[in-house]
Amino acid sequence: MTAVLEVDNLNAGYGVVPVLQDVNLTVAAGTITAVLGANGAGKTTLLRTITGLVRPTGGRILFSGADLRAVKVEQLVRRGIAHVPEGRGVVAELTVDENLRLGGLWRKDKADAKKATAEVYELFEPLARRRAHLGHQLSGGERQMLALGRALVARPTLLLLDEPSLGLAPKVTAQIMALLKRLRDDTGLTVLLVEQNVRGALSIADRGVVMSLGRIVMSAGADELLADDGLRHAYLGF
Amino acid sequence: MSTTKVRPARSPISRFVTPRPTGPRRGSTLLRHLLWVAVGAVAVYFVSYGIDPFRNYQLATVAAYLCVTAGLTMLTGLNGQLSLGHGALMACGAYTVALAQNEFSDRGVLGAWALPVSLALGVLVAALAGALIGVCAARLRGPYLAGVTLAVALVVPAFTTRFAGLFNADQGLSVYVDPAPAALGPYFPPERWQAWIAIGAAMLSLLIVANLVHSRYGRAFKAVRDDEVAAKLAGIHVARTQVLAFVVSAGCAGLGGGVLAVISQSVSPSVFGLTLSLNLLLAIVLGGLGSLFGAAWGALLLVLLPYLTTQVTRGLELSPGLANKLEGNLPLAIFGLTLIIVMLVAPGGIQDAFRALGRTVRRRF
Amino acid sequence: MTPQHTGTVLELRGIGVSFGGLVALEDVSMTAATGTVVGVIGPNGAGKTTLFNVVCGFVEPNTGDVLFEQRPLRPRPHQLAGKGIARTLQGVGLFRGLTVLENVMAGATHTARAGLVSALFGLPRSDRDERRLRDEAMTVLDGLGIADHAQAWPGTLPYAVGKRVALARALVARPRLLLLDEPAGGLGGDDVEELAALIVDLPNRSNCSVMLVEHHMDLVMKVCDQIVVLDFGRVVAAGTPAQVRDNPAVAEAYLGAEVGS
Amino acid sequence: SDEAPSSSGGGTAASVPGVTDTEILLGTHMPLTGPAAAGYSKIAPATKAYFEYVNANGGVNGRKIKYLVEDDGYNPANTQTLVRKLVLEDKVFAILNGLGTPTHTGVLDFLKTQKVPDLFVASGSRSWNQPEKYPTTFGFQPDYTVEGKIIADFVKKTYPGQVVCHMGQDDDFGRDSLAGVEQVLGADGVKEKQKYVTSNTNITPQIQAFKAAGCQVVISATIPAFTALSLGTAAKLGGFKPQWVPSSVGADYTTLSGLLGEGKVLLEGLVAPGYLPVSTDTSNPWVQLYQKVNKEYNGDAPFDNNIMFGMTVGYLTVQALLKAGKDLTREGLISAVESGGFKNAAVGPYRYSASDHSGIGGMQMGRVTAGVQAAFGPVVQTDDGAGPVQEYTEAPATPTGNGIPSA
Amino acid sequence: MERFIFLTFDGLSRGAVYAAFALALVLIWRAARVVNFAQGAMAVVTAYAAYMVSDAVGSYLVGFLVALVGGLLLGALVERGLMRFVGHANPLNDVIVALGLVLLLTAVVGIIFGGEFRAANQPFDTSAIEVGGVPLMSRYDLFIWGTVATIVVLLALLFTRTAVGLRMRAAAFAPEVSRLLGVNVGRMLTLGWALAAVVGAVAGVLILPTELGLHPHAMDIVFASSFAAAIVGGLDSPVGAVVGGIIVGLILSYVSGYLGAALTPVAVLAVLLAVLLLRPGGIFSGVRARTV
Ligand SMILES: Nc1ncnc2c1ncn2[C@@H]1O[C@H](COP(=O)(O)OP(=O)(O)OP(=O)(O)O)[C@@H](O)[C@H]1O
Ligand SMILES: Nc1ncnc2c1ncn2[C@@H]1O[C@H](COP(=O)(O)OP(=O)(O)OP(=O)(O)O)[C@@H](O)[C@H]1O
Ligand SMILES: CC(C)C[C@H](N)C(=O)O
Ligand SMILES: [Mg+2]
Ligand SMILES: [Mg+2]
Repeated sequence: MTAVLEVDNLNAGYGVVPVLQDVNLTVAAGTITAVLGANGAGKTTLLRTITGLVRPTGGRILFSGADLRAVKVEQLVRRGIAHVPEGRGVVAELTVDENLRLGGLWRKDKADAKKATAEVYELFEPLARRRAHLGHQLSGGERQMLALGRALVARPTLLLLDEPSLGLAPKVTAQIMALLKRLRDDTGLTVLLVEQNVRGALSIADRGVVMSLGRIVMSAGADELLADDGLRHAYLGF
Repeated sequence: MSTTKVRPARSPISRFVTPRPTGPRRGSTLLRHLLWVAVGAVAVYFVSYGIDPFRNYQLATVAAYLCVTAGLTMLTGLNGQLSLGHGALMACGAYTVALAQNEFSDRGVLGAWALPVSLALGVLVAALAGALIGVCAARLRGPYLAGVTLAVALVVPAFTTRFAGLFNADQGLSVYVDPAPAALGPYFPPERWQAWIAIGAAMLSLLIVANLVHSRYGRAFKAVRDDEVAAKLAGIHVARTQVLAFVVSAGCAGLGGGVLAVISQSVSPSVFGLTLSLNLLLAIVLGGLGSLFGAAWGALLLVLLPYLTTQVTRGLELSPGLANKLEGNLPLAIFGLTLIIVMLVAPGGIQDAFRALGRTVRRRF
Repeated sequence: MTPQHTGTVLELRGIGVSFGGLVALEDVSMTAATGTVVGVIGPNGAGKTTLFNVVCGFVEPNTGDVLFEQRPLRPRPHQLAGKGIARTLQGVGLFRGLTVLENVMAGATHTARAGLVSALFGLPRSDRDERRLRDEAMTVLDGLGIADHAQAWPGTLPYAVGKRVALARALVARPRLLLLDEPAGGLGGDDVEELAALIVDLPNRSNCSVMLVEHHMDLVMKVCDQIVVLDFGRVVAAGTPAQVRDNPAVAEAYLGAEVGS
Repeated sequence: SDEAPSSSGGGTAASVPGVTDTEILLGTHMPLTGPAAAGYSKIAPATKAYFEYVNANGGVNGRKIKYLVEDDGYNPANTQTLVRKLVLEDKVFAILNGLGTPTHTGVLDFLKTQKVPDLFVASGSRSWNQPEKYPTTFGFQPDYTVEGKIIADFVKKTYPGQVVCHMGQDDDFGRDSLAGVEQVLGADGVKEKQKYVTSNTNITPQIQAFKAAGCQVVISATIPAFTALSLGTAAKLGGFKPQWVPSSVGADYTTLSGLLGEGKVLLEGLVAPGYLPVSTDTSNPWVQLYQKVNKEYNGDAPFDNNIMFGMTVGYLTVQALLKAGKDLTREGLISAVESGGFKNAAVGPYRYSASDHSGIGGMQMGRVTAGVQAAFGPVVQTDDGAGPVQEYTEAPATPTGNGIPSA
Repeated sequence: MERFIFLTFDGLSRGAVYAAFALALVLIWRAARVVNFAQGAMAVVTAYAAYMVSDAVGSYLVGFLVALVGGLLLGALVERGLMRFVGHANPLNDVIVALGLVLLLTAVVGIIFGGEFRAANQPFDTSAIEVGGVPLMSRYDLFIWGTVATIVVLLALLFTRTAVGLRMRAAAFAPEVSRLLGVNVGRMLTLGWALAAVVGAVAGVLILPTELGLHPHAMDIVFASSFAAAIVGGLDSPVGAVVGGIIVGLILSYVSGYLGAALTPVAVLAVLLAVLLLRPGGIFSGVRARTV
């Protein structure tokens, strides 16, 4: 398997406060990697640095061999990277429909974008009932669905998800995990999944990496992590 | 509330006001602030002796503006309410003082008490007007509040023209002011006396605003600015808090307007037009929004910047043809350019820039 | 200490809410017994937050009544704290321009005694009041184990600490009913455990009943005495955690097939 | 720090503020920028140019005049600061020709306390003529009431029996003008009275009211922009063409035709009074002199009535300074002005005396014919009270040799 | 009655003027979430350019085109060269910089062209067409209304039907998320400023002949009235701008006609309060935002 994403000695922070310290990470194509760790470990910062929302202070990020630091944020989606940020970023003043359209705007294949939208409505049936509602009218979970659906409309090859299960009903969380698994298996989608729902994430992930205080302290196969009680206790606390 | 970590309900102003710790401190708030005021007053007292009458007049003007910017920075910086109409509130204070002073002098009942009474009346009238506007403002946000207060800024001439018998329309009124007390000696420059009056008022205004900011009301102001929903849940009456902020800052504006009337011995509507209101806003933002030191910088800037730009261009030797074009316009262009540059270089205002500088210096050494 | 009420702390009768054409709540009735933890669960968009909003007065119901401690309640958000009801918001919802300590002090605004005049002139009365509020706030922060952060700005806090500060701000008002909207959202495993311990303790320690909206099933099942299940704005099930878990309708609409456990 | 009075009128020549052996420092406040600057911004440069001309020819009693012009943007707040700066910091000898009623009103009390001569205020308000209250302040142009009376007298004689109406700016300008007009025509001599404010450029409702009232003559106390707007608006309303008689403030042909562009044909037949020769009357010796000075010392700015105004103020000032003598003091200057008897470009008499601080008291009507504004008829004079409007018969003055007054 | 009809039509033609300029304010608000206090000064700059060119060439149309192109360039320039570097998260800094720009532009115009009024050209007869002896609207007024209607339709199409419109709105509301979705936020802002400046420039060229003429401060008063119009209608709604323009135009005309011109500012304030106290987001504001 080839590496889609390679993170080399990445350093980043906010102002003078360093957060990420020498982070190394390789994500193979067509796999799901779960990024785990306590609150404040730097998971969100890692994803934001990968997509250029936070400027790295050192290190490299390679996507399919190309250095991402030279790529503008708005070009990422054209290269196949979608990022569902923490806090979702639903455009509150646009309708559900417009939010979804936004996801497919960059695409040449309008017909497929339409089709993808239809699929999202099928998947997240509450959204279908609220097409004309504005983003801010939605419930917390509905917004999460919308953000996820919007990323799917973009049909990415690499999907960065920041706590997608936050605020979602268990049933929907399960559906999403299943969907990610299916997309990986059927379309070769690569996923970098930040989750607090450790068991849910590891149940579909190929690999798990654990972050602590801005460093990656552990990286192992998901099965291994789940199976090895010692590792689990030490790093994941259960 | 839904689970978004980004919350739209808060005033956008809260995003850029640099917070400073203002938790309750030991000792008495009043004594601590009085100490500050006393130090400031004594310093200015000596300064007023060291400078010539025109500088004293400038000092008095700075102080008059400071009365206003102190209240405005609390309203806009700490409570998140934008006002483009504080010039009109100053007019309330100024006209009240003018009418009261002239009335006192017509009846020959002037004394040391007269001026304070007039100023107090001015504060009262402005605060009442502020209450009226504040009640409306509490329902409005962002540009809608800006629009309404802008309309407020524009009504002053209409009132003075409509009730020309009282306010004498565009021409305005002259204001009777007692000369400096004889005890100060026959050659005591009136400008120095005016500076004292103005400084006294500014100190009072600062004292009140500082006290308020450090009380639970100040906390409520910021809470309302940051998150109205959370503020309500914390037991804060949002609308009442906003009206209170408006009233207090209007009172400060009334005081500033009254002082301005006293030191210029005249009032007329175009003094208090939109330009003044915009200048006040400019002052608090350039000075550093939400901080009383920023308000002081702003007041200083309001007086010094136009003065300096004119002085800078004064020295140029130009041919008459060119001079005719540049005179007046060049200082304005420089003034505009300065605003832009300061905003780009120090987006948090002067006070913030100094604070950042201080931090850097401290870190270095 | 507030008198111990026996019976119900909160009762909702036939609450109905609609937004335009959308029915968010329909004929919702439920009671929360004093000294208990009541969970409200249901699919996304079922109306849980809306239900809280009705109790808090952010949303006016089209039908139905709210009774707090057996008396009719016409809720107005800013009066709740004074009446003995507190609520945390989902997310964090702290005042970013106030320190942690001030955030918590703000929560006790309704207990302040000093008036405007003493504030304007910085009179000792106001200072005393402030010191009392600060002491109370510090006590609560201490109780939650985050007193170290008292002088910090909310923006610099780890997420879990922020959520605790929000909880402290609610608790400092000494509520008799606490509404928690997804308090575990975004928290890691350890933090959820601690939260659970805290919630279970609230009725005994602080004489405070709790209503809880949460999608974190482990937490819900662990801490709730009673659970109400909403779906499409209607109550579809109610009972003890065990009863609810075994209810096939709930499993179908809400829980689905649990992943990974 | 010095405990001496910040300024005083008395003392020896050496201690007179703004006066040295080689220089006399004068200051003014003018709108050089802002909405009110149109036209007025040309006045001070013209005065300055005339002073330069005088300086180049030896100055006044060997002293050169330095003229500090401060831009107040027609904002009284600025005026108050700038005049204090001129007096307290620059220590000018006198304030000259400060422009505008609301602006200058705000500094009267200050100038009085400081005993600074406040000469030839550029506005027709009657406030400048209060010798007991403001002993150092003097007006210049005929006040708006005088002008109103003169216009009304002309209208009464020239258009008998016609329906007369009045358009006035909603301040002292319009109010005093109307008072003068009604003084002559009687309170019911004016059929329709309308007001405008400069902050509202839609005056169609007012003009339509004139039309509906059947006005045949409209006397207007309007600034140039609103004179032009009135004429233009009237023309749009179904060819409503009354005889317009605007105040001299708003009747400069050069300014008006610039405002109207292609619509300047509307100015044909416009009648308005003036207190100075018309700037386009190149046969007038004053115009010739001022054009020469304008060319040499004012960058050859487009010559109009504002320049005439500025130069005349300069000329009058030099006359007054000369009259005050070599030992220049502030009191001396004030007595010099009060002693009166000035004759220059002004068509009517200066009325200065110890009890009268108003300025020029006479005016002559002018008419636009074939695109040229020219004076006609007699010079008439009156006062701002109930006095009659009479002919002024003294012969017009001409400039002396090189155009610099001599003592 | 005749007076009332006259004042109504007068108000409508003034309303068109305010509507035209309010549209520019709405556009920039939708595109960048700022109230552009420099809009008036920018329109003055383009109007001077148009005036110079049309005077030199002798064609109104060419001048009009110059205003269009000039607006496009000036708007883009102001965004690229200035506004971009102002912290956009901060509405007040935008306001201050815009005020600085107003001073700068006005002064520069004053230096280059002087402070005198100049007549502004107009393509049509401005004499009012009379019906039954009452002068109603001029052909020029109709021309303004036609232009305003065209702009409204184009704007509505832009925002609701086109991808660019959607991108512009998204970029304004949520810049970061928009970038993640492939929207070039910087370009959208430039475009928004450029388009707004074009609308402002057109409005300026249309308005000036009905005002006192060309002058560095020619748009000051128009700005205030148009801002009022825009917020009465709701800053987010182009249709609102037009309705707001009509309301403000009518009120000003009635008040001038019946109560006296001096009272018009009071009337504007009264209208603002009357409307905004009932609908704090303007007449055409959307659904109240859900805050909890
Ligand atoms: N904008 C910011 N400015 C300053 N510090 C920040 C900022 N955002 C995050 N931090 C700090 O950086 C550190 C890492 O934060 P990050 O959000 O990446 O953690 P995380 O692992 O995603 O945590 P969580 O599980 O709570 O989302 C934390 O200590 C946080 O306080
Ligand atoms: N102000 C509003 N305007 C329009 N619709 C609203 C409003 N508030 C809530 N809704 C709708 O009502 C329904 C219930 O919303 P609510 O927020 O109560 O759901 P919830 O049960 O809390 O969901 P979640 O678990 O996702 O937070 C949702 O479909 C939502 O879109
Ligand atoms: C002649 C002008 C200076 C008059 C001016 N309108 C004023 O009275 O203020
Ligand atoms: Mg995170
Ligand atoms: Mg919810």
